[in-house]
Amino acid sequence: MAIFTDKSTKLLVQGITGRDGSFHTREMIAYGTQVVGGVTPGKGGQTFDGPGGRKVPIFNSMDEAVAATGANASVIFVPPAFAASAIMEAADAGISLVVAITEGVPVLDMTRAHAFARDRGARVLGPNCPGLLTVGGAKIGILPGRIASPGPVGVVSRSGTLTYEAVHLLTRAGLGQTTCVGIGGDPLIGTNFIDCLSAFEKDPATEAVVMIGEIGGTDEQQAAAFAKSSMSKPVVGFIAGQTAPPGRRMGHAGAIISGAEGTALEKVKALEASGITVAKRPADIVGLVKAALA
Amino acid sequence: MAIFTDKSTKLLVQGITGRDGSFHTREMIAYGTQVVGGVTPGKGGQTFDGPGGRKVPIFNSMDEAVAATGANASVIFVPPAFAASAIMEAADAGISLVVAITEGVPVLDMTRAHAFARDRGARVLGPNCPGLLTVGGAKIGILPGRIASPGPVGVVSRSGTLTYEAVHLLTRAGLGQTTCVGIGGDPLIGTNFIDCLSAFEKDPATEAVVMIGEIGGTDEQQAAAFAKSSMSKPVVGFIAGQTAPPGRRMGHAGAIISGAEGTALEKVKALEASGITVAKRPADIVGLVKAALA
Amino acid sequence: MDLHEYQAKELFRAAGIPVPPGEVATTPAEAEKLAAKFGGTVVVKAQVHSGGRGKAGGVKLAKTPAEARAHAEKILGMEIKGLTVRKVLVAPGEQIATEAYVGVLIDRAKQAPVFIVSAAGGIDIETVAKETPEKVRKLVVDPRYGLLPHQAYWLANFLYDDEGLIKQASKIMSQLYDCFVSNGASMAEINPMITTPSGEVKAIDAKMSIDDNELFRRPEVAKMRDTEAEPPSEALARTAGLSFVKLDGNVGCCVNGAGLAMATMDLVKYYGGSPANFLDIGGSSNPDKVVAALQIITSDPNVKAILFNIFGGITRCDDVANGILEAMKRIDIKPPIVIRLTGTNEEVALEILAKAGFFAYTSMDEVVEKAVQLASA
Amino acid sequence: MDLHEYQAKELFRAAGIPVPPGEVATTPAEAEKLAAKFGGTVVVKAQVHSGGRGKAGGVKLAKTPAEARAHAEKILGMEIKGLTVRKVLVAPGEQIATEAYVGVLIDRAKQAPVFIVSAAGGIDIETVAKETPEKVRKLVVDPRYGLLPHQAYWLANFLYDDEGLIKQASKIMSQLYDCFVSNGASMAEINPMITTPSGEVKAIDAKMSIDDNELFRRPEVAKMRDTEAEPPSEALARTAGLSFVKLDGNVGCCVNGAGLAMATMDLVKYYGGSPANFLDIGGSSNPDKVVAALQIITSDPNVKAILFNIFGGITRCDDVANGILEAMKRIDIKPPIVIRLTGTNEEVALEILAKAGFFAYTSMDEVVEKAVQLASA
Repeated sequence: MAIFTDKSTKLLVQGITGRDGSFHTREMIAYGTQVVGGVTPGKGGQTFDGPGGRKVPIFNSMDEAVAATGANASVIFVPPAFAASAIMEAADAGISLVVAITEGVPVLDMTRAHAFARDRGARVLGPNCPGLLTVGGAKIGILPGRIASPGPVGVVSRSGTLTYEAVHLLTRAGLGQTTCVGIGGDPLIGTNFIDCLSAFEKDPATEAVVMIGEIGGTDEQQAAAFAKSSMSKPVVGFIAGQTAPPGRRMGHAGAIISGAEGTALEKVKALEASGITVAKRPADIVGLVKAALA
Repeated sequence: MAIFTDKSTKLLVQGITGRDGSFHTREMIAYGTQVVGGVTPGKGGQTFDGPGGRKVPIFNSMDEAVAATGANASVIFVPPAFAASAIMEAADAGISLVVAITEGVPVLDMTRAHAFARDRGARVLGPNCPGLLTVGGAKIGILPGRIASPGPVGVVSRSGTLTYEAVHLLTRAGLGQTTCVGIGGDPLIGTNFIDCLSAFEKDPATEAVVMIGEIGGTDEQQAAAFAKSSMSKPVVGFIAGQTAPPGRRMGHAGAIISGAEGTALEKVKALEASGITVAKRPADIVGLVKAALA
Repeated sequence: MDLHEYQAKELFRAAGIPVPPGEVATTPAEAEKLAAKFGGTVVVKAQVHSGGRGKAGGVKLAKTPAEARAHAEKILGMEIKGLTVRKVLVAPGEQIATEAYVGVLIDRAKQAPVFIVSAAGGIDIETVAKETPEKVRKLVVDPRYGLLPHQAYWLANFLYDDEGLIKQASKIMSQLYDCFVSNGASMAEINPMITTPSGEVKAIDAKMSIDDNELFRRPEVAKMRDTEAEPPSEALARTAGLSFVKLDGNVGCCVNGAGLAMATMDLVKYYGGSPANFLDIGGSSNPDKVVAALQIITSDPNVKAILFNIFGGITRCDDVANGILEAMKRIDIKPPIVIRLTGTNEEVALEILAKAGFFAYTSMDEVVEKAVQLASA
Repeated sequence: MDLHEYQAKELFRAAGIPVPPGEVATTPAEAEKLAAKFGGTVVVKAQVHSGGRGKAGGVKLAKTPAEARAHAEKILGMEIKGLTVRKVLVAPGEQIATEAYVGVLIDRAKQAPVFIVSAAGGIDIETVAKETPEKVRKLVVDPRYGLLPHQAYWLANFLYDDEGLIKQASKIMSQLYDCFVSNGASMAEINPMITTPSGEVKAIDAKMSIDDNELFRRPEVAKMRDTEAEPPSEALARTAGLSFVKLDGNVGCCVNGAGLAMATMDLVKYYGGSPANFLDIGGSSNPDKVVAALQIITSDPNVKAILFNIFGGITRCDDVANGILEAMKRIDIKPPIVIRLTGTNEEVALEILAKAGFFAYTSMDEVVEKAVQLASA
């Protein structure tokens, strides 16, 4: 079991013929993900060569691709100028999970795209996220599959490589994962901590959750309140950015401390006040998860 | 009993200080409608003098008016340029029934206003409609109260004065009414025949329904199909515009035959095919209703 | 308000839609001059608010300026579906590889603009939609978002396989939608939208109707109204704030309310007569409107009897009565007038009319029957 | 990207918002000339990307051109919160009856623009919102509809009682929203929005930030970037496509991924050190980026040790290793470098580094501890 995806997930790749799109399509197929098609306007009718001689049909539009393949998920690798439009196209075509990897999508574009996806009942993950990895099931996005191993821990994070770090540490310590989700570093993301915590709570295979936050916004605080009120499973936290100065954007568009609430200190306080144990450094996550599972 | 409104309906008048607004506010109060306030920007704090020394408070905005009065319905008499905005303001303020009397509202304005009202869960009646009259309860709009009398007939119509004619004939024949609704002559109206038929079907006091249609669109056809599939109560129909030439707008913006489907003949056929008896002239409505109630 | 082809093309051009050049001529000499200016083959097209111009002989190709002049000579003054041609559009002939249809109008049920496209262009879309629905693609535009890029692509992709053509057509879809919305249109059509042998997509015909209710906020579009293209009686009615449609019967009708006006016309027919017009004096009961209404009705020589059917609500019966008497003073009304008044201030009205020697009915059936009798007498 | 007050005012004016005149001077002489041109009392305002200019002495009234010159003399070159003032805005003094605050920014939770207005203008809105929330009115704008007229009125009505002022302010709200959206802003503020004794509403200060992700489609706004207003290292980083923030520690950090970069800085502190910077080389592993990163880090004289922390995913460890070696050739790097590489192509990378005499760690804790040791040695 896992959250949002499983072996039956049928995936389309929007921007399959681009540099990143083609590279990661091969990686996803190699991991075992059912990539049923790709979309690149003007290349409809062509075929994408996957690993092991696998042929993936290419379509001009999501509408055609969904009609032909019965896909229920898509992953977006198109350039920032077209990413919001690609999200809306996917939602309009009836896709229920849209994973937007693209970084640098204008925020105002996303105000409309998120509203549109909500209107159409589609879940968006991201944008500017590494995607999600259901261990032994489907890999949607760019999380490196080899660092994960099956087990009882759910991982949710606003970061990419910091997630790899945490998953790597867990795996090395023999603590496997159900699903690892990178929710993305943008200010406006489609799926937040609470959505993931709620899904992990419902997932019978998940026994503990690692939640990796960072400075900016108040999502972690709200997630902490949710964990306290609505979760029976233990949550272990980590917050990056203790040393980040206020008012400066730390890489991620969403990682900026504006006002007192967005600091790492405030977030750690909120997590601890809700009964979540917080790791002081990434390496401490392992011990805290072990303790939680004991 | 009646549909959409009753004695407990608390009404606000948008555009209460205008020529039509003030005249009809007096008429509505005289009929017994609970007019709890009016809105005219810039006249907040003033008072409108109703009949019998009744004082109606005026507010600058719907938000303030609803907060102060607990109103749940509004009627709109503002000029066409501002009518769509007034509908959205009412829906945004939490009003659940918005009756738009204004004629000449741009259709593209209404595409947005209807979408907004749907998003907010508000029912719009009109625009370009005479409103509705719950006999012995509330009069919202401009239907002349004195032509109606209490009884078992529900009346729904796209027309104004033709509705008066029908109600007048019914009353003179001793056939009283529950609620008389003018849904309006515009191409995009918020409440259609089906909404009203469905409400009359559920209203225990209504025993038969008179439905007065006209050329243009296919609302009558859809209503006929609905009556056949989902109504137990008898419906008597009348369709105006047998002699209307195609392609010409007959007064109402919505009364234009474009294509074969919008003709009176097609509509009469559809009604009769669904088991609705159709009056050849307004005066025949009375006999058909009597027969239906017998 | 319907626009002429050349006017719709102006709005299309302003929206960025590729429309070939073309200018309007009102005389054969002007047409010749334009043909010479453009050079090569030109097309001379009647500018009237009507479809089927081609079939009626209103669209002709000319290989020389002299031929253009000759065509213009024939077309100017021609009647097409009852409308007199007063202007022709002269435009260079285009090389056509394919023809498609693109239209936007308001979908009443969806309460939103709807696109209709078909690769079967240049022909009647209603017929195509009915007989071969698979040749038509429809898209309802969510007014909260406008036409989204993927939707424009989806429409264009139905028309063409070539990516270059699809991209051009997608852009035209977006431009047409913007043009539709920004001009307050109720209909906008490119028929045909052509591709040229060299791979360009162009709009070579244009049709547009503007929502009358939008004109107050768009004076520059309102100016495009061609009052010469409508019957004088309808222009007069519009100015007076009346809804009026001329018909070919002999019973003049003056009613308040559109539904009641139609029902009155129908009742005229029911009693064996034939209505001369649709006329709604509207909700206001300004006596001047009644005077204007009678002027318009009596200007139709076919009218043999005039029938008033007023159900007073906002309209006050006494105002209508006064208006009738006022009109009697100001204009010489030949046909007999029969009057039905009921509702607001009915008693006062009846008294006013009685003093002037008029009998007023209170039943619609009675007054219509009487009017039909008088007209056929 | 933050705009200067005078730039934000340009965009406001283009949107129709009433902004009093005002021009920029870069020298005291220019300031004097402008003061003479405007006549009467003028205000001389430092143009820096910082709040609290008034308190820092960066805003002064001048009654004469000579006084304006004297103020400009003091303000130009002044440091405000670490930023050097290179321009002043000279504008006529305004008669002020009342001051209000109007701002639009993006609400992360609602995923939409949000208006915040307060009649307590000219002061810090965050303080007002926290301490006296009843003095603040907020409105989340539904991006599907934009700011609706009744909403603009509702905001304006919170600020004023007079209908004339409310109407002007409503219009300004709509214009500000359009300005915000059409320029791809993430924040736009009028603080204060004043009323004059004669009943006019005006924006006398303006603040705006543009979403960096919007700049590619708005070259005219992108041109407004004041590269002089940012530290040279950050300008260089931006050109190289790196995310970089200068800090005041001595451990230079080069990391891939923003979260990991922050966690690395935090770990430096955990081990008793102090990070010299935030630096994310991003997902791509172009060796040139690594070279640029090392150039930027080594240009900081405080840096005593340089730490690489790379978790290869899209980033290939061998590319990073090659980049480091390439940089060693091209630049003279004084501080010691410690490297942690793991993930994609780790083995190849370790071999490359080993050949060049480098030891590479695979644990983040080890490498950070080592770097802190080296820096404090």
